[in-house]
Amino acid sequence: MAKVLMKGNEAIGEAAIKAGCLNYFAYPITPQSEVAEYLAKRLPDVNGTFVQGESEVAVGYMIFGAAGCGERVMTTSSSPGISLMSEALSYIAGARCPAVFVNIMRGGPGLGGILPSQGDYFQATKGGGHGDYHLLVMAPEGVQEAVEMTMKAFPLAEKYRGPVMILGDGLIGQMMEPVEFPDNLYAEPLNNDDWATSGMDKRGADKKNIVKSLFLNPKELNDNNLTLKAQYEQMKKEEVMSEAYNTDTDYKGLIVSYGTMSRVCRTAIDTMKEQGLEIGMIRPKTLFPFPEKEIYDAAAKESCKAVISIELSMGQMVEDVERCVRGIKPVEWYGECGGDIPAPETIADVVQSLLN
Amino acid sequence: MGKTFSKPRALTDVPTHYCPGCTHGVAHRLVAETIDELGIRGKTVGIAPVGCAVLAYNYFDCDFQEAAHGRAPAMATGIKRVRPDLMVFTYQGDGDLASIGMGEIIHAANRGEKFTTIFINNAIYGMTGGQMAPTTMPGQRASTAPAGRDTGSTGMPVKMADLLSALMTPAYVTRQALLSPKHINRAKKAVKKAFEYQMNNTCFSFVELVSTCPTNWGMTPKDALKWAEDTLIPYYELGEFKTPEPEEEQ
Amino acid sequence: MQKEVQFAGFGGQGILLSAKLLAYAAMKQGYNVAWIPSYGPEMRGGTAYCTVVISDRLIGSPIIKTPGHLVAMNRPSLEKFAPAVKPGGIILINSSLIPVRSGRDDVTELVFPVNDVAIEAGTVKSANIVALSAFAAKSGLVDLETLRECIKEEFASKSKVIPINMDAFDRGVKIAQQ
Amino acid sequence: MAYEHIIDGETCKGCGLCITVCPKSVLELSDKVNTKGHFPVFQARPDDCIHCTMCCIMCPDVAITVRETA
Repeated sequence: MAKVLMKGNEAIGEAAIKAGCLNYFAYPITPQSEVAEYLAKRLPDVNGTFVQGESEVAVGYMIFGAAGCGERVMTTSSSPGISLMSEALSYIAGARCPAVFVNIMRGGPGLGGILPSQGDYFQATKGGGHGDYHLLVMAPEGVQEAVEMTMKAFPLAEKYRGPVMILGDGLIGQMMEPVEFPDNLYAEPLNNDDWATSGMDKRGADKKNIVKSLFLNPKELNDNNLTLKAQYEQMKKEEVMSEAYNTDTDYKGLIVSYGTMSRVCRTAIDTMKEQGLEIGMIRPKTLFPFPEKEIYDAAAKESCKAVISIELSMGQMVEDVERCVRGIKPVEWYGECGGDIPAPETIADVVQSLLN
Repeated sequence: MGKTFSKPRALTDVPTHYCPGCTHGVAHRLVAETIDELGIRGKTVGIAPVGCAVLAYNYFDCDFQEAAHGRAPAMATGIKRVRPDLMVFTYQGDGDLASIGMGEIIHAANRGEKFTTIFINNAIYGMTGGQMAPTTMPGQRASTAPAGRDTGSTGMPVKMADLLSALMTPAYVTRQALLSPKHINRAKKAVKKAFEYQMNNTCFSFVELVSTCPTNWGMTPKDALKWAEDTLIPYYELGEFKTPEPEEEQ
Repeated sequence: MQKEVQFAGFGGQGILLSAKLLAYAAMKQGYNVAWIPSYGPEMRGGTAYCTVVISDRLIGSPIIKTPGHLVAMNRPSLEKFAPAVKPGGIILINSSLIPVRSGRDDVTELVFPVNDVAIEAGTVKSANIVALSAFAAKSGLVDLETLRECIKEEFASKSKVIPINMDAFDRGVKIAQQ
Repeated sequence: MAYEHIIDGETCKGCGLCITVCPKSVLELSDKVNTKGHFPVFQARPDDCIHCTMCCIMCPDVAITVRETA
């Protein structure tokens, strides 16, 4: 397929369709409203469903209801909207339904601002809603990767019967880049006759299915949580994605950075290289599961004096980086979160001063 | 045959956890009988609320989802929009529907979502232990209104059927009661009508059922019927507030 | 090779579109491109800024503090962005609306009344195309024929405006080549 | 036609609503407790039953069945 020039938000919408998701529920919020605008126009062409919910709270449950029927379904929002959907996310995780949530992050807390941010790292990877659950979180660095991750998200959600989140920032949503929609990322939906409320007639069954997150019996609840736990462990074995940059050198420092921020770091690394300073980078593509081993191994390299987590937040991912580095090297942090993405020169200065 | 009476197929044999004399069981039966009579058990998805009917999925023998407090209409929207061939109903109480879920019900109704809502109005929060509901009567005691509901600070009870019938979109809005065999027979007709409208692809249908809560009202089941008849019915007027027919005839 | 072009003006001038067309043409020529709008609160105030990055390598930072070139369609844009342009770059100044110059002596200024030229072509709405084609001709960043095809594609659904835009395009090119 | 009137003493919670609506005063609460701890209703005067099903309609626990026997 030929490359097309698309905005991240629109590309995510098209990627969902290409992934076989024809059901979309959303509530407008900057900087991701273009997804809804795009799909409102595009879904009727493919006999799809779009409902603009009355709130993100309601949208969360529209997703839950549709997912409970075993249909592919997606919503997109931005930080404050995801907070409102977090209630449903917890229920969906508890009820074990596959669904895809896209968060095109803006600044916070509160209304914050509408510019790019990575301030929802904790919310995405550590919970957000209540209870013992995780989302499988993928963080694209650009429009092409946003497309690929969106397409992968549906089969992953079905494999683990749980919510998957694409965590981008405002720039990923607003930027246009050339994209291709790879055919090989489409996967047929898994059979869900054993759990989805698809109607007994459709399944040719006489046994009802119940989609619920309520387990009043302590043992049943514990078992449900053990099932979830086992799945998160499986994700850690099978779904970790990361990318190494300039790590075949004797790098003096190791950057850990993701999404838009990692691109700025890449340019900074190129600049520093020209000036004779080698810096490596590990870019987590999945934030949960986190590339623990990759970061540890890269930090362990003898030439590496320090690890620096660079984020568009006030130090969230750095806690995971510290955990992975296990004290073998000092872990530093740099970040900005007002919405102004630091320039490569700023990053180069910061890295150089932290290493001296 | 007219007098033969037994448990409908769409109810399981699981004994309900409802208190003695609670009319939830009656409402369950009416819905289950309707499902049987329309032959739709294999394509029905019910949605349980948070409230006393939270375990409704154990009592109905059809597919069920369980929503968060108040969110059932949003969930039903999700189901019905992606699977218009399914018959979808929400079963909600007054704390769930008229308080925390007011936004969801109003908007689902106003979008004309093609599902049916069964709304149990017993003027109190049952499951959490008798707290004041938006439907609690003036002066009625509740655990969070120990001196009785003070309308000066909490407003007047919300009349959901009246409120929803003020919307232009919904097709069928009715309020019935479960306080006597006569009421119940009428309520049955209303429930069946609501499901039939849904079957015919007519938009949103809403059946409010005035019910009792003997336990939290602190009354015997018999007295509860009497109190509801004397106190609730004059305020929560019974009848059909909105039907699709007049428009269809035009 | 990496080149960055900042397009700036006020809402309604077609800033985002001309930036997109440049990115599109560059993409068709096989370059990596990124079109980065400014969507911050200032956008609500009626201004529109957009950066296009064109590179033969993978594009790293989409954050461009010092663009290679600037297309300034109104005065606040010129004043805001002219100081940041890299030495040796081109600054296009729409003199129909901007009575001043960049004050830079290390850049190439391309100064002409973009709006007036567009009006000559038939409508002031085509000012963005005039500016785009003039900038493209002056900078040589993209092939002019490819760019022309991109414009035709963009307006494919409103084919009656294509001739005006083609005329606008030619006028812009001609001025740049003078 | 003959009808059989069966009360499931285990499902019955002894709320007594059926007694309230029975036009012939057929039903009474038993003094024998069931396994759930309720005193279920029983047909004290079965011969008076006219099989009107009022009790069935009112019963919240669907504990009463009326069946045609002939």
